[in-house]
Amino acid sequence: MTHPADIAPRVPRPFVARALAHPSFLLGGAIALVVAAMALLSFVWTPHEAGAIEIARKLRPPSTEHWFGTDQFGRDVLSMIMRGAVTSMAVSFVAVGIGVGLGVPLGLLAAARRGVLGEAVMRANDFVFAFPALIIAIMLRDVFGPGAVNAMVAIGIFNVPVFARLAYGAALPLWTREFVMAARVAGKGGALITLEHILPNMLNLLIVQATVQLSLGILAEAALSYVGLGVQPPQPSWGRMLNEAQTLMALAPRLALIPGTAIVLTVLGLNLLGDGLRDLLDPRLARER
Amino acid sequence: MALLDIRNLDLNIYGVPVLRGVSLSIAAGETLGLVGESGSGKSMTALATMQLLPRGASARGSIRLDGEELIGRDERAMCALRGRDISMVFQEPMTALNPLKTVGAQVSEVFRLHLGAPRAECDAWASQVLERVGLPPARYAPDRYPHELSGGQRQRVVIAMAVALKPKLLIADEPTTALDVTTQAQILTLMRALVAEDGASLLLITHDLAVVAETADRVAVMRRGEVVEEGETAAFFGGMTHPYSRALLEASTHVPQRRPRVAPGTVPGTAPAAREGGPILVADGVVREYRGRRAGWFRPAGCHRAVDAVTLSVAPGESVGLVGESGCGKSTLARTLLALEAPQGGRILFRGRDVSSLDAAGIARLRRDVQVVFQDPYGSFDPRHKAGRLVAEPLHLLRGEIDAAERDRRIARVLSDVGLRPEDAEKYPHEFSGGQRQRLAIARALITRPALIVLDEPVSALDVSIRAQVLDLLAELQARHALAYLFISHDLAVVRAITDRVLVMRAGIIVEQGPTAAVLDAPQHDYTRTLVAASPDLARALAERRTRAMPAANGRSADAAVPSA
Amino acid sequence: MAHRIARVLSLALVAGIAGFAAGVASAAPRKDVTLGVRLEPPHLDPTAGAAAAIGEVVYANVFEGLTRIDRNGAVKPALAERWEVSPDGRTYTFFLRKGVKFHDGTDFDASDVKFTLDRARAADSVNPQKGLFAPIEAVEVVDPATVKVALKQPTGRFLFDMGWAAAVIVAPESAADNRTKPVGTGPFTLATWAKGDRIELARNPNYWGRPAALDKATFKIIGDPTAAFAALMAGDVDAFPIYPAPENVDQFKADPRFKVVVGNTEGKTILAMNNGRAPFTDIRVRRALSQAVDRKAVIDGAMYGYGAPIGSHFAPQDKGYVDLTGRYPHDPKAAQALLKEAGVAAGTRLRLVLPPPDYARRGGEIIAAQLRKVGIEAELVPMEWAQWLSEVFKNRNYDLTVISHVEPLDLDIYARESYYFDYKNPEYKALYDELAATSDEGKRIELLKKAQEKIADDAVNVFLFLLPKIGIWNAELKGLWENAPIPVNDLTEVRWGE
Amino acid sequence: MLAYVGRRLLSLAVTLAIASAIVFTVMEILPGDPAEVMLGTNARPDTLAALRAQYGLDRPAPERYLAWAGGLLQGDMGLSYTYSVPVTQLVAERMWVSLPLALIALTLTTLIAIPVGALAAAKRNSATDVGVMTATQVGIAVPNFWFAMLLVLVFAITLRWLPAGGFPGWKAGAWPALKALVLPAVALALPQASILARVMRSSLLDTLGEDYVRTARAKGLTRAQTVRRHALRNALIPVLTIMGLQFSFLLAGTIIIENVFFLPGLGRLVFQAITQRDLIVVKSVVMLLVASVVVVNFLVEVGYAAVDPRLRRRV
Repeated sequence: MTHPADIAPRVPRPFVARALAHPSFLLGGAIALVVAAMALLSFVWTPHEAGAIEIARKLRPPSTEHWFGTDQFGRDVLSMIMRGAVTSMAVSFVAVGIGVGLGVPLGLLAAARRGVLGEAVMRANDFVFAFPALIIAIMLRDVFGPGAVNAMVAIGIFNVPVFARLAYGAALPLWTREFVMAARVAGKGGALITLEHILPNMLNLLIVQATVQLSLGILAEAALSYVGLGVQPPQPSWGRMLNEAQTLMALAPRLALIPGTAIVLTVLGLNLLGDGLRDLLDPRLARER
Repeated sequence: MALLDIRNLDLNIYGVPVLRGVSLSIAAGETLGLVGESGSGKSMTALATMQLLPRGASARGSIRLDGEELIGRDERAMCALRGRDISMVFQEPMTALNPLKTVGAQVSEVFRLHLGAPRAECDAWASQVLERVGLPPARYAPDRYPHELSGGQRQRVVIAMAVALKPKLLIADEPTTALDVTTQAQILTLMRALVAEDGASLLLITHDLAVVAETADRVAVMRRGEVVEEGETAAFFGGMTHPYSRALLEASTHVPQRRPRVAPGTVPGTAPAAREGGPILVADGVVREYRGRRAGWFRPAGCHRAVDAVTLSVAPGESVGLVGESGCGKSTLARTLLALEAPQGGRILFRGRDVSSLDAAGIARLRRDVQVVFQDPYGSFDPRHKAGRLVAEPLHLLRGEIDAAERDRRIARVLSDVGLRPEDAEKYPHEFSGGQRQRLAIARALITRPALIVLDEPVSALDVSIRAQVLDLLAELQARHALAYLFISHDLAVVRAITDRVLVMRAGIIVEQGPTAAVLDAPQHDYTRTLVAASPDLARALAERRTRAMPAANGRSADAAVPSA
Repeated sequence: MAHRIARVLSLALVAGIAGFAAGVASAAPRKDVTLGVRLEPPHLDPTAGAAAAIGEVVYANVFEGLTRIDRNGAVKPALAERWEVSPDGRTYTFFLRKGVKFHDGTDFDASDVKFTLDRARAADSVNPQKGLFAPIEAVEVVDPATVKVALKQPTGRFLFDMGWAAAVIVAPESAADNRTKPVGTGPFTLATWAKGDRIELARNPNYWGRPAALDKATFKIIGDPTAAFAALMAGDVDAFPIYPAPENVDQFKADPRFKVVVGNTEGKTILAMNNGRAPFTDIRVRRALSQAVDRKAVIDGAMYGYGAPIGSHFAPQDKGYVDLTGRYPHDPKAAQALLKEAGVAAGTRLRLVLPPPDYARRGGEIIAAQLRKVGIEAELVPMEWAQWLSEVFKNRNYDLTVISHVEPLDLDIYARESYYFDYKNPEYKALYDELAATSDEGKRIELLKKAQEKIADDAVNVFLFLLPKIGIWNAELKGLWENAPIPVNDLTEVRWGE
Repeated sequence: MLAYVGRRLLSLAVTLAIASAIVFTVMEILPGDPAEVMLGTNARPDTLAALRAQYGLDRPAPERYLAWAGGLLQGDMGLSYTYSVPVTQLVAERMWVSLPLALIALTLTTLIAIPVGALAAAKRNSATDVGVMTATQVGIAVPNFWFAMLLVLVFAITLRWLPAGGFPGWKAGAWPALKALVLPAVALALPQASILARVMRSSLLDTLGEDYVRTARAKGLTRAQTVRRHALRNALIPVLTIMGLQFSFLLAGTIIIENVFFLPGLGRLVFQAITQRDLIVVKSVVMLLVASVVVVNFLVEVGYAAVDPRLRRRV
């Protein structure tokens, strides 16, 4: 049948114009920007010294001096939240970096070579998937000691198969496309074709997935820190703030509510951003898969 | 009074006008052929009649069935009408059936829905209808799933659902376009017989004038959302008035001007490659197999032989056609000949040398001399690169030999060769129309100045008018550059128009070959005969039309194809 | 917003409490009790595992020793009715109670005592406190009701040691299965153990002594402080004798349904320094740290003010205590000066290893902040027990750690060779050896004082506070221990209010 | 079909064999000694050695691996160091918490997600749809442990309707046991349900765009009938895939949630076992978890065949 798309004149509006009219992209982008700005600002300024312990002013309710109050050690919660954003973002970004850096080449290789190698790469990925992530993280902690690097590695490891699968899944149909065939007829080899045609055509997909993984990374970092596997004090972390707030739930629920809300908002923002990007970045290839 | 009466139908989709003042009518028992190229609004007219318009559509005007207005009709009432009074057959039989329900159940559902009869009774009726469309339950159990049937059989199931309740109006939207020619003929015959039996009206939507000439009582031509011409079939073909109709007819019967084939090496001014004597490419008993799934742990996997001991050769300047229905192995053979896949048996010789023994430089030489044009004008370009870069891609084979200036010169030259402007090099593929893209694809194939171009269904995806232009271009280029073509197609008319020699392929085997005119005019092999007979042919259809009474229904034999999977 | 939620919440709590109080009707005294415990014992054999959780369930309830330690930390007779010590202090003769039966019906006699002591001393012994039995030279069964124990040298605290959970008497018939099916002589027997949830004890009808007032006692394992809070508030548990979250104590104090008893333990919480490793080989550095740490802030921050400050490795309630808390007053400036003098550069990085308990994790964070003020960057390294034991305790691979020493009267650890804080001082060793060989009470006290002062002088560790025993229980419940000289839940005297 | 199942089973076995080797090796590297944990700070070297000998920890690693792996094959998971009971018994006890929890959570997830997703798809772009999409977007962003804390705050501490943690055991009666599982199951289910509802919605939307849906409409089925009779089952196929994947997330989630609620389940068992260096328990339970993920994914694949006749013959 004739698709409406064939009838409607295709006049792609400029990206910026479409982006500015996309509500979830705008909202998501705004939230992500606020969090990022907060994180950056915390390097030069926080309302109080982040993580500075002063027992005498512990558990103060919110006031003009401490907007979000103070915690059980008298630390300013707002400053901790601001600096915690740095931790969340840093861990998540590096973890996604690990996933992209290792996973995408693996997936591309598997798709370019197929056969035994491709099969082996994909099997290895399934294998990582089957392991309970948290247990791996605990063991990593016990072998290497807890800390930000560990959290990055632990989350990164589980990003590898995600990106490998994505790259493989996206590359495979691309390899059967006629323009790839044409490139082969033009005498180009697997590596060159991957670089010139396969990778650029899955870039949007990767960007969208990276945004999603970024938000998952923030959740994962929070979870790891919550069970004591993430970054260590005095480096503030939203997840650890939740952990510390747990016994104070009856006394000062705000200590649990504030960092939790920060996590939810950040993740929500990134997810909205990802959804928006999915819509905005050329969706043709994604649909054709 | 007309059974279906469409008056001044305007249709907008998200504010974009799609139909403008369309007026059509179909009398009871009449068949109306609705013709037009893609995007002309044929399908939307049909969907408007069914009141199954896509999201964002708004219709104005009037559509009356038996005098009753359909536009703005209550959805519940429309549901009662659909499938009982009007029904529809769609283009793509492979996806038109629910994969998770048996065909029997899907046909039976029509009865259950509209008659509310008990299941057993409906199932029995369903069996009867399936028998009527040529799927006798004894041979094609109704508890089969769609994937167990071939495309033609599936289309029969869709037709069974459509005619189950003997509707007053049957709408068929390109019902045979997705089918092979032989099946296409059977399905058309079946549909003609069914509407004749039931005295139903038929709205047949197609892009193929030959089909219309064979089937329709009256013809309407649509273009850009408007009906440009309408008339009784014979009169229509006799004296079209609208220039567009005429152009359409011209394009449908178009035969490009070709210079007579010349012996290799005798034409002055041809490319040097053409003078080297001997065939450019030879396939010698080529076998290409795909491993099937293993049947068991200890049994070897079954093999599917896509190409079975095929021998052919292409001489310089020659135009060879390769004809066959979908799945016969044409494209696999093409990929093997292009050295994109290695044959499991036999040899491929490039200028006398076995391709498997070629070194990298030899392969590069082969690629320079043998280029390719694919079917899909949308899929054969990386959407992220500009036309210039895309066209120049094969120059990768000449790296080190030519400089940037030469590269730009060549891009400009091939672009103008194929009728585009050198400035078009700065555009992206989506800025070109389908026909222009196919020109780009040809330009890309030309840029290394090859001796042979493999054309894999190069015009199948194009509308008739564009198709004619591209065929003209191919003929002209062949003459100008002394190119050899290996022209792969399922369309006999196209092959007849552009090739000197033709090979007919079926299930991996070449069943017949010879000079094109000889093979197509006097086929020797049964299969070729079937193929030729089944191919829609406007001239023949018009001739038959004059002498034909309504034929008896002979659609009771199911098509020969074996179930897939 | 958070503030308002907190207010709403506390209103809700008050309302709930009122409702609860109204619902409680007075009836005949209950015969059962449910105690909350934080940790589940890995198994129930105190002679084969060090976990305090084992003793918290079975000591004095299921298993009994020759002697027992009472709620004040004093040695009392148990299975040994009385004893005689030879004048040279090397032979102990225990006169056993008669008519005592194990839970499985077998008789208790001298051979069981010999079996128990020999088993704990044997080469393949897995007794966590094997050291307690090291002084024993021989065990001799005189008659079924008399056992003579010969020691290699006089051991002042032998009777006390025999009162530990690891020294309870077991029977040869059942010893191997005690981990899952404990068979002792105590007033309670094990009824059920729903792993991960609770352990139920039932009254032993054949008990030799005064029968327990309770028919049934349930130890409910509630690891989460929040759940502990909720369980107490909801009345799911009658008592939490060792309540894990000092932050909630004020809420219980304000509630008349509960009795909050803050007692003491023997848990001397210290910031241990690796004396064998630079910069702590230098006494000035150790003293600087002692001055850099603000004990009060640590107690306020980590323990919400509960916990008595200590100035040496000695619990204030124990005989011979000297208050040395003023020895190194909090003075960051002085500390900084001392560090400078010792050549410790500002910004020196040290590893502060923290085992899992809250006091360590919280205290460590506060201490790190205090050290930062005097120019020492303490990197916090949290560890699970397993790692702490091998990294810190065994391999001494650490700079600083926060830990609580819960064994009573354990000044001996400062005299041990290559103990984890690696304190090597021949003077102290001589002092301790003298103390160990002394039985005279007055002399002992004098020596104890000297030892405490010596440790404090040398600033072996930074002495922080005594771990409090925060007990919270139903105001009607009587007889639970207020202090914890050893970590146990003795139920023999527990009953519901008269 | 049988051959396919056989082949898959073989690869499943290979996967598990490799997994066992990895798990064992990781355990070997893990610092810390179970005997030290058991015997504490006053333990003497000879006591530790005796305990290690009792556990067989003094034997060489390959021998221990073979003994352990061989035992696993016969269904013998060894004897827990800390608890001194067979690991199988521990696992069996804990399973009665974890499995019901996972099943309740999965049921909740499905019961919420499928209708909600279907509703949103059927009423595409309506206020309902927008509401569902917003709610699920938030649901995905909520960390389940935080949600668990909030549930405790509201339902356990403030309202006191449900326990804040712990598990009374099934012997205490089905109702108290279920009550203890309600909050953890809800905490686990919410984020998963959000994801699944979105998958369901987009899958159903995709399906509704299929040609056969149009065919069904042309037959005279109403929109609702089309969704019910034709689209729903087709849309469930991708949903099934996601549910298979979610099972492993659910397992991971169970570990955290069991620790938040102090439920004596498998997750908590393995968590404690790691800290106590009860390595035999860790090894065996991790293997069990890996196996269950692998097996569930296998079952999901076989499940496709049940839903989709196209795969029945081919697989």
